[in-house]
Amino acid sequence: MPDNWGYVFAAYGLAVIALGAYWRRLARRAKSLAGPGGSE
Amino acid sequence: MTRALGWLAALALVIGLGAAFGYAPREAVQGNVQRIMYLHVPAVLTAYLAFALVFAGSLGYLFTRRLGWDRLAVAAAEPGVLFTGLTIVSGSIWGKPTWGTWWTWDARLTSTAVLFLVYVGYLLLRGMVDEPDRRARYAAVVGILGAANIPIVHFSVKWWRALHQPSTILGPEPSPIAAPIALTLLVNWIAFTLLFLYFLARRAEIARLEESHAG
Amino acid sequence: MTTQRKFVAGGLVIVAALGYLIWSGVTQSVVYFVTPSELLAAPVANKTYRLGGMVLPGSLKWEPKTLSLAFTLSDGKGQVSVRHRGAPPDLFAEGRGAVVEGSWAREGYFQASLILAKHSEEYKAPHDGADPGYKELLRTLRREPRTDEKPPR
Amino acid sequence: MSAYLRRAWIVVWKDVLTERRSKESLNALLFFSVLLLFIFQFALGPERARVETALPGLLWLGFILAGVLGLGRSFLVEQENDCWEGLVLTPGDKSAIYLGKLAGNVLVMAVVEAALLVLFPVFFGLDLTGALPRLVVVLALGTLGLAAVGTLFGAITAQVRARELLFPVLLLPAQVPVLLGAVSATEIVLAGQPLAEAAQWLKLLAAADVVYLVVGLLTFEFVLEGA
Repeated sequence: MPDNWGYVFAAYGLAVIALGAYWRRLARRAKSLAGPGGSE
Repeated sequence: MTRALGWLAALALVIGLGAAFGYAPREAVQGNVQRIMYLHVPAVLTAYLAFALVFAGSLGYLFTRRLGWDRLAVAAAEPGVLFTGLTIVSGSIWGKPTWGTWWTWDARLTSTAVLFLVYVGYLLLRGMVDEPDRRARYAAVVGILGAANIPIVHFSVKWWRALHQPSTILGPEPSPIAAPIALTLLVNWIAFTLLFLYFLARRAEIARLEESHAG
Repeated sequence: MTTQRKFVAGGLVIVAALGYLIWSGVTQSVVYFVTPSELLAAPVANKTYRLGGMVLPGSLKWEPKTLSLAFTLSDGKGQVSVRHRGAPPDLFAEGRGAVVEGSWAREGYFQASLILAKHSEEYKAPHDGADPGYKELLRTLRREPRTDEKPPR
Repeated sequence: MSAYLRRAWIVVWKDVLTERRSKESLNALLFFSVLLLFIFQFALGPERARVETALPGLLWLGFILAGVLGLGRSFLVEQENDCWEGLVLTPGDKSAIYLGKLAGNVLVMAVVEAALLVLFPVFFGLDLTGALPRLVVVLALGTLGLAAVGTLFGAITAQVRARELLFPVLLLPAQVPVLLGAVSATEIVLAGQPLAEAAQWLKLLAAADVVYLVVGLLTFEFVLEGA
């Protein structure tokens, strides 16, 4: 049975990217709303 | 409070990741590729939790007309869609080397895909309405129909992929699963749930700020 | 009627309808693939089947140059020879379970268009990993209504 | 006839009268169905066997596409004719309006389906007469489910931006069970088998109809509130 580490890292890598992107999106939206003179 | 939750989630994720790669053994049949399970299964469980909260928020809003319920619904729906997407992608990556295909119209895969599409539609609808009360009402109606639809979708796809043939029904029994693997799953499940709760709190806070800016 | 009462009444109707659906689904016996002996009992040429069984040890022939794969699926009672073009998935091996989608050719073999390796829902640490007998294997294959096993929860 | 049903009936009657005078929706829908037949024919080619295997799917594809156009319009008409306020101000239980609109939509769908069922055999050289009575049962159950959700979502999307896009995006995923059930049952019926063979699918469709109808009746008043 080959190990297929490539698949494992691809799966975890994509998950880290997706979760990180969502986290950053939330942080940016919160900042733009809470900051002084927050637009919207 | 939210900040503490965030750090707790981060800590749990690090432990979970360590367990998935350091503690859990190499699976006997599948080899190391089975480690995708520690991402795949917690993600789907978290998504189910999220959609249950969307349903609760939708019902709560229609009963009380308090926007707090609507904030719960949207704050759960966004990460819910994210985790469903992760489930599908990680499952696909797991499926390729083990089953030999990225995607197959299997009952469970199909119903997860439908779930994803329903809640993407839910979020799209929310994006098209600006007034908070009207948005909350429409979204709640779609959220309730979506939730009531889940069992129907489940059975329709299950029967769709079945071949009719009389056969002996074998009763379900607990699947044998090695203790270290089960424990690693549990740790990762807790970590994902914490992360989801952190996202939920952040997103609900953003929704609250948006309403106070608009109003 | 107040909104609350209406929702409770409506909710009960919905639960009843879904309950009926679940109940009628449980009483219905469905399988997700036919076994070799079932197929051999009444094969219909060119009809699409899903066929599941164990890859008979010693039957697997794989020619990487022409991408042609041939093997025999067995359920202990019947044996069906299967042909396929393309590389097999990693988990596909002799003595393991597999489900193939395809059709019964008139010439007496099964032409597969898709091969799905099945893994049982057991997740084992390496030391207790004895290969399950094929009876055990067929049992795990058949028990769960998922054609290609997703991991257990 | 109770007041509730009378109010539902008034909505149906109003829509039928409007449609009879203007004929704007139905004519276009019928023409659209004919166009669909052309497209199916071009897509599949002249081979009879291919058409026959694909027929259950094609029929429902036609119904669904016509439904997406027709159902999406049903509340838009009110919006365009400034009748929305009138509906909102109607006294009494708003679900009567839903029921009326639903009945009207089922009627429109039935006309389109009848047209397709006449045109399909003509264009593709098929004979459906033997299966017709059983087919009607499947059609009735499937159409009710499609229209129940379509009416509810149509009322929602009539008042939002990008409605033409949003309506199918919301409706189609929700209709996966109806589509699967209806296509599978139609397949069984067209193969000449009795309805009992399709019992499981008919049960699924019936349960879906009940659930959609109840959700629609319960939640419609929240959709119809002042926009």
